[in-house]
Amino acid sequence: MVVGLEHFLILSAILFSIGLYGALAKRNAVVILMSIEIMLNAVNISMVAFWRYIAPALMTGQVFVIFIMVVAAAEVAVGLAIIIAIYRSRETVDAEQIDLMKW
Amino acid sequence: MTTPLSGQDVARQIGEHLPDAVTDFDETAVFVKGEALLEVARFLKENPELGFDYLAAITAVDFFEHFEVIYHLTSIKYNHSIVLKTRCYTRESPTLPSVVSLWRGADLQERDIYDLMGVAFEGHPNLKRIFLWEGFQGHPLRKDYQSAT
Amino acid sequence: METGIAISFWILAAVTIASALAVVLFRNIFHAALFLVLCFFTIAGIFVILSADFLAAAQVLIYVGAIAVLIIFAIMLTRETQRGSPSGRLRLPALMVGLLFLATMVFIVVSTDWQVITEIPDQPTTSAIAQALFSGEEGFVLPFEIAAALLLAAIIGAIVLVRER
Amino acid sequence: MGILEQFEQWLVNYWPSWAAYLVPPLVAFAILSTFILVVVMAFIYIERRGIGRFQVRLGPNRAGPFGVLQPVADAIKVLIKEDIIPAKGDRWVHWLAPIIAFIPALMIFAVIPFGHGAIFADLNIGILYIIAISSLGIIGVFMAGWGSNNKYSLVSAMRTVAQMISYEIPLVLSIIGVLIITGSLSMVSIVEGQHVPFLLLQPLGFLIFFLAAAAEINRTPFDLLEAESEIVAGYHIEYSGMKFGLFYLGEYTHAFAISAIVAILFLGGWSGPFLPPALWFLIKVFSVFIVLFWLRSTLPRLRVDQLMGFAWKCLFPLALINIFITGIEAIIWPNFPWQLLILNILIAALLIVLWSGFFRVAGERVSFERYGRGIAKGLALTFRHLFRHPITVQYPEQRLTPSRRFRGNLLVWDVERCNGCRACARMCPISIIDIETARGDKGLVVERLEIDFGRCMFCGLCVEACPVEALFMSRDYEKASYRRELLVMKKEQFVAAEKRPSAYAYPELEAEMPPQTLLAPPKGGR
Amino acid sequence: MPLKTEPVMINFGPQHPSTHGVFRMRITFDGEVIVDMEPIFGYLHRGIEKLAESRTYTQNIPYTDRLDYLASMSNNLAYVMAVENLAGIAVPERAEYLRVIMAELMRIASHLMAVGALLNDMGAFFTPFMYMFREREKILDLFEMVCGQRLTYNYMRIGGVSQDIPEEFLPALKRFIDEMLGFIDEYDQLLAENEILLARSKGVGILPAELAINASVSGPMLRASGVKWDIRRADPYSVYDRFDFEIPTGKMGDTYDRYWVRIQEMRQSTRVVKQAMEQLPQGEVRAKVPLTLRPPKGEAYARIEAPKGELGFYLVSDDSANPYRFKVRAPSLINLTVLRDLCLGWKLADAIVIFGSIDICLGEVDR
Repeated sequence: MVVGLEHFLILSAILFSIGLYGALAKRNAVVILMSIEIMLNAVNISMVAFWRYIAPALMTGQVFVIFIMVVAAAEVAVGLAIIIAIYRSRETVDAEQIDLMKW
Repeated sequence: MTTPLSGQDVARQIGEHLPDAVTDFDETAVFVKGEALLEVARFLKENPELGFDYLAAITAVDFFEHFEVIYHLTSIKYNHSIVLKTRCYTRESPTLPSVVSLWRGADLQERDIYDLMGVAFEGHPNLKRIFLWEGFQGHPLRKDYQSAT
Repeated sequence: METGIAISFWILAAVTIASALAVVLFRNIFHAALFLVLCFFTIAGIFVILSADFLAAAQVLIYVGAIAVLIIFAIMLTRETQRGSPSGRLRLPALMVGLLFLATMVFIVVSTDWQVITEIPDQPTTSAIAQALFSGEEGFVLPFEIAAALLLAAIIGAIVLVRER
Repeated sequence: MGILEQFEQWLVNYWPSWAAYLVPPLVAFAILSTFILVVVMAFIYIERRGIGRFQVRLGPNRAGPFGVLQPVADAIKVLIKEDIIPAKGDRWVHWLAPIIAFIPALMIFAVIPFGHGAIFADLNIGILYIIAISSLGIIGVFMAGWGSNNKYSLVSAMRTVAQMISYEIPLVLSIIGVLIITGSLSMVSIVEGQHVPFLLLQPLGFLIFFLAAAAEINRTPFDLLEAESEIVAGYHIEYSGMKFGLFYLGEYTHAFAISAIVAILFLGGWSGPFLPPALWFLIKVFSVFIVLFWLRSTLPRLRVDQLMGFAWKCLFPLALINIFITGIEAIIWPNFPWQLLILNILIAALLIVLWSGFFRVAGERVSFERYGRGIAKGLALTFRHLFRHPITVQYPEQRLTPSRRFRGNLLVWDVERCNGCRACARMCPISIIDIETARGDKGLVVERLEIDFGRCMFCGLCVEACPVEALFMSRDYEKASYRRELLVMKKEQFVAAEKRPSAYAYPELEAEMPPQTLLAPPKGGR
Repeated sequence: MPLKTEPVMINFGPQHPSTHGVFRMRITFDGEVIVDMEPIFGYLHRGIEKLAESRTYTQNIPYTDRLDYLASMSNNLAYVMAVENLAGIAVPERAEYLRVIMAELMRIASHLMAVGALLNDMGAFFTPFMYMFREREKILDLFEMVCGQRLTYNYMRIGGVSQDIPEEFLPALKRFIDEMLGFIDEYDQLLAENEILLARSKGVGILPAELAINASVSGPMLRASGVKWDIRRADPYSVYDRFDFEIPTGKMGDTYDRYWVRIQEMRQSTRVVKQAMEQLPQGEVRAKVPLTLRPPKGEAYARIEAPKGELGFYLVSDDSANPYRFKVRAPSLINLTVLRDLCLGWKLADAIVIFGSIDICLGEVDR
């Protein structure tokens, strides 16, 4: 059973949907962030799969993965900062209770 | 040489400021009434020529009919020393004014005397037992102390 | 050689999906975070199968080394572990959206025929990536500088947000 | 063509292809891990003996010849000890933490070249792989701190993680300086690219890497982790038995890994004139480790905030400047001639002097601006102590003769001279001598004599009080027993006991006593 | 919005690697900074003052060894001088010189122990501790040669010393004194300019001079704060007025000064011992004093400069063979009054170092 491009794409689709479910269903903000990380990683897998099977000569696939990693790191840093700031003033990280822009 | 001041002329100097404070004196010590202890101590500390800024030791001795509390004072500036004594005659709960406000060094020493000898010092920031545990009955260094055994 | 890669792919895929599910479904957040670390690690394994070695090392370094530690620090600072991570009223609709998305993606992947190139690119990718990133005309120099600026903004933003006044 | 590939070619024509593909790495892994464990055992042994020598004492020499089996004895002890899991702690996290703390230290060795072809997997991203794996240890520390459900261990886990993260950045940046010169990430090419050891070409890079690596593996002066004077034993307080063994082994394996990396990056790996390459590599690794524990035996510990300040305010900017300078040098002299080392050392010295001006402690500038001369003098002193004769006394085999007036823990009683006057019983501060006398023919005769040596404090007052010189202190000091009543000596035991009186309070006895062995005998004396 | 952290209270229990004996501190932290600190005593209270009241004056001498068990000779010296004041006994010249030699050797040994333990708390992995213990062993050898024991000497008697020194004592002492200055220079080379030691101790736990005097602190702590007060110079007892030695004083009164003062005092003590050795007269070493002495009714207070500070004995006698009241003025206990002021605002690591620099001995604190 040779491993082809479809296997990797289906794997990344499954991971993306798990992340999507987590992001939408969970109330704890930190878990939402974790799920977003899984979605980004799913995209990474598909990018590298495309580079490996479709265009090994052109390195654009890998370069895009590096940029996704940069964005993911920046997003986690700022996201966690916001969560901690909210936690400090509202004593909760429950997504449903944080629903006002100004309090 | 730390010259011990003679009890007599220190008693005379105290007598000028606080007439009825001094009860007795001998060649090295001055006996003072319990109530006037704080004013005498303040006088001895703040007076420019005496300047007793260093409290060397506080001791309590149980003479059955009275407790004697002895303060050894030294002046680091003039390098002379004096012994200040007070007596309290009540036996159940003898109390003396605390000198912690003048010399911080008296803090633990007064707690030590309260714990082992039973002489209370009112005005002391946290007068608690220092060596024995809170629930201990009696004061062991008293001559009439009967240990539990 | 081929079957070796196939076996390791199936193992890694199974572990990745299991740990991703664990991250989503576990109530104890600290365990969820640890499974997230396992998930990142296995994804690095998948990159190795796709013979993108530089990316695998970068993935371990950036995700496991930094982002996972950051998330664990956040968990420690918010001390929400008693109530864990309950799932809100949107449980069912979220599940529906997830499955719908999965179905369409699988259909698309299976139906299109990809012009696949089968031979394995085995020369090291580090120099190739560097070439692609920094070479003159068609390189990604400008996006690289913008990414640097983005990171700087993110760091300063995070510090300002969390600094104790 | 590494040894592994040759082994695979040879194996293919015997076994099926998938076996030939899988077996060599497993065999190599087995050999590698046993080799590592043996070297780690050697490291533990060398450290304990070495620190002993620095402190003018012998160090362990009981287990096996010269104490060589001491690490083995430690391992067995740790294996036997009971494994305690804290009750309310997080069982799985607690159980998993030592494994995650130990595995990365072992995985680093996959890319370390011990000789020409002797490398487990010659990845072309060698050094990047090492940095990625070494950042895994942080997760293990976190899990240990969290899983033990103990206030001290949580505080120390957070401190250690903060320290490891803030020292990882200067670690990585100082490696970039080396990479600019070699141009490739693979370890083998780094070693081959070192015609001049990078220690000389990159002095600042070496210093930063060495200090950051020392902090990464929690060695003094950054050993915040087991700051026993502060937070007792750091995050592995709640660990005992094999789990603590794993942590202990992990610490030394990480130290071995770091010394190996320093040897490869800065001292030229296996290249060396006459000796075989693998031997050169081991010599360099052991010398780096000796410097590591030489530091440990001399320097006190930095406080938490000073530690962080040192990383961010001193190592990080210096690493950036180092990369900047190496970059310029790469443009001007692309092939890095060896004369460059003079320039680099000058720049490094200048930078350290300028940068240490930043350090201000409590309003008074710490004398860093004398560029660490104090630390150097301290190190020189401990080095000189290596050549001094250790003063350890091997007790049971080697016995010191006590002083002539030694007050040993026994009394010598002379029945004839004693006239039963009970002066000694009255003089004893804790009255442990009880004597019963009866009227004998010429005066009192002692019927019963009991001295309780369990309570005696050997003050010697009874010996001084005896008017007829019947009581002596003894010169032996090994009287002990497991039951208190055996310590009470009766009259018959005194009579039967072998008399070895000491000359305490009897100066005339001193003549025939052996002289006391002194730690520093007088000049010309014994 | 401040970060809400409630203060954490940690028990620096009686059983802890760096509390020099059974001493307990209840420290309250806010984050890493100390907010409140309360010392708890009494774990080593044996009631020596009560025991002494039912023993004769000579029988109390072994008990004074157990007060500050790291400086037993100084305890003996202080107690014996108090009894001599009480009973008016003259001590022969040779005994006075021997007492000075023993007291100064004891000061060196106690300071070696103090500085070694302080460095150990700072994290230097036992190396300075081992070097200083090597010198301390030599001093203990000398003491064993003279009085037969290494820790509880019971060497001094009322009216002199228990025995004269053996003839091989002086050459061994001479060798030790000549080497000691070399060893102290070695400690300076190892520690005095060590940047990490400076970073950990300069400016940490500053004790201002007037607070030191007000809190009746004594010994190296007082002199480190710049107060030139040493009883050997201010109120010379026994034959101290015949030797010349300086009194080292610090400038800022921080942990580094306390460390520096102790090192300098070791140098001065070696000078005193050298001079005492040269001027050692011949003669008998003990005045004729009955073993069960009955001093006249009265009271006496004698104080000496013990290694830890001003050690005083206050004795009241009532014509019987046992002291009526036996009070010890323990320098370690009184030096602890300022521990709280020194530690507030610093971190846990500093509190350990400050506590180490105060150098207390629990036997003397809890009596």
